[in-house]
Amino acid sequence: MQYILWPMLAFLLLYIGMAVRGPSMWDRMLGMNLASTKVILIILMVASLQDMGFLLDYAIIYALSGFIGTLFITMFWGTRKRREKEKRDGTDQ
Amino acid sequence: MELTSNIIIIIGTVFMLFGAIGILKFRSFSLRVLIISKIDTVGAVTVVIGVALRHGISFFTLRVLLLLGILLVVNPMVTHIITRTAHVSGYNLEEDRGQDDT
Amino acid sequence: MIPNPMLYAILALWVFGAVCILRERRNVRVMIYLFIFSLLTSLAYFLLGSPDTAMAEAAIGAFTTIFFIVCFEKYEALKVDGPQPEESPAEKRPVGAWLKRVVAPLLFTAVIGALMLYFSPGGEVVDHLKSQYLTQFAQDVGGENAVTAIYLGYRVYDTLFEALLLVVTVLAVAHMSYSTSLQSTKQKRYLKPSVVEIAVVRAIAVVILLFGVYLIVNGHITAGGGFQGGLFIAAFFVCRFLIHNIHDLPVYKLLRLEEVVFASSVLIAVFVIFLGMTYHLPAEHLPMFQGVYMVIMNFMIGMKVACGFTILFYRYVTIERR
Amino acid sequence: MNPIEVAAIVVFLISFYGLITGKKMIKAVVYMVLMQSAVIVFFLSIGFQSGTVPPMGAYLEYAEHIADPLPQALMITAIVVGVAVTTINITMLMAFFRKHPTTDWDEARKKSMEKEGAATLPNLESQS
Repeated sequence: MQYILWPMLAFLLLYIGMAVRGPSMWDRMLGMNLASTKVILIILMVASLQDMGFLLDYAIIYALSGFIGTLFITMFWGTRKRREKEKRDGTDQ
Repeated sequence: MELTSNIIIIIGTVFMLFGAIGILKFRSFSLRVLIISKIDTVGAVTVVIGVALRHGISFFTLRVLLLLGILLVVNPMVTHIITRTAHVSGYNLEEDRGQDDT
Repeated sequence: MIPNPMLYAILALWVFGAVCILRERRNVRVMIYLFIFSLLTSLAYFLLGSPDTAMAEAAIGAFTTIFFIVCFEKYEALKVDGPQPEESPAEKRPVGAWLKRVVAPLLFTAVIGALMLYFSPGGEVVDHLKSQYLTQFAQDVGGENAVTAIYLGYRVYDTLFEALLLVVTVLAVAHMSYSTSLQSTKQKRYLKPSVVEIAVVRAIAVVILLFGVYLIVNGHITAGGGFQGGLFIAAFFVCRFLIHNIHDLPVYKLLRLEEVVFASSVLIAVFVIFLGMTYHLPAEHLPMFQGVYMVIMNFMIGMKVACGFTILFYRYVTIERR
Repeated sequence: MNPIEVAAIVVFLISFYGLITGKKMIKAVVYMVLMQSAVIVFFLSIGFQSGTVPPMGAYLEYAEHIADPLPQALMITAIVVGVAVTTINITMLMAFFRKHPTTDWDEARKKSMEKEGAATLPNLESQS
């Protein structure tokens, strides 16, 4: 069953390519999130193939820290864009 | 049980393949988000369920189920947050032609 | 068993991420590439057979990205509000400048690379120390995790000095940075989180806190330990900041707490390891004592790292960001 | 020679090249993070063989290849030291931005030279 790792790797490559190429910043963030999901599945498959339960702690950590990082990048970029928009519209107090 | 779990994992991979085709086909952010938010979550959850079936009732399965819960909550949540922030901060989702906003 | 070509493919992706960072000019994209790069680095550590290091890197990658983002955001805000740098007219560069800027560093780098590749060890590794650690750590230090046994038992000096370094860093950031006012003011919030986001992040924050405690308590048996658990407890406060927009955390009380925890961890290590308390115990009580020692040390280190990173995060986000 | 070591050395050299030719200050800190990751991968790849298992749990009895625990314990320390260095660098950068809003090394050098010159020249004249 270890051949299932190769399509995961192909998807990882695709989504990292999306994060590098995607035209807007939101595409990049989406690609980042998808790539981290694929990495979680790779870790899951490796842990399952080796039958080591403690490696799954690492998968959970990966999911949670990816969530926090994505949240913060989104907040930062959205805040900046929103501020620019309010300056443009003249509604900024 | 081994065969069933393998088949379920392969089905999940096929789901994710559909998502990848959608990503390659569409260029605009709104269409991509529409496709990938469902298909990718479904694919990931299917693969995780397949792995959980593979190990029967054990601590491994318990951890896999915890991971399943986290994926099930976090993955659509991130998509929601990204799309909502894009909308609120002025990215034009209706006339989206894949513009670069940096 | 992970196949070797897979590891090589992921390392190739890793190198590609570094090339992307090198070639990118806009800072925002560099932040995203850096986050992806740190996730791939973490995966590479994991595939090289060290989940402890990979856990620490995965949690620290998020924190590093947050710090870089705050720095970049502040620069952007200053550039908008402050004096604009005058545009210098594009002058024609002579050929010598190009030679000096590109060719000479390239040659220098190539020479260093050739030297490194020539002198890189390779071949058979003599591993007497490895086999001794792997066979002896269960009796000497206890636990089931050899990595935790090494950094809490054999090499506790390193851990203590590293903890001291972190304390000094937090003190430096809290006292020596440019913005001297300690009181943070509430800023205008341009983006308000939605109801779903608040509910989900609140639930995830509890999961993060519980998971951090689990990593600390179970650190000597499975992968994990003080650093990783401490980072996750700090991530709990990050989540609280994101949903409640807290600005008045008592940072200086946390700083006192961190100093006290650091001092007590040094005391415990001195009493147990350096004074050789384990030699005076009867043999049947030894495993329980070792377990208690490792849990307490992991807990101390975890508390210290959690306090330190919470202080760093709040300092950056609420005070430095103005 | 190990391909993993080669990859680590390549990343180290890429970031080294960026560090000596790059013009932006934030990028310099990023390159230092990259160099640190490369060094850690280099250390972890010591004695790596295919099918290596982590050095923990009940697998120590019968596993064939076990990873070396000593570099891992040292590298956990190195990661925390690295993040401390990054933090101090970012703090210094932010203090610098407050004084001179620029990210360019050349421009920063020029501006600080101007300020120092303005501060030191009258003193020199009064001494002579």
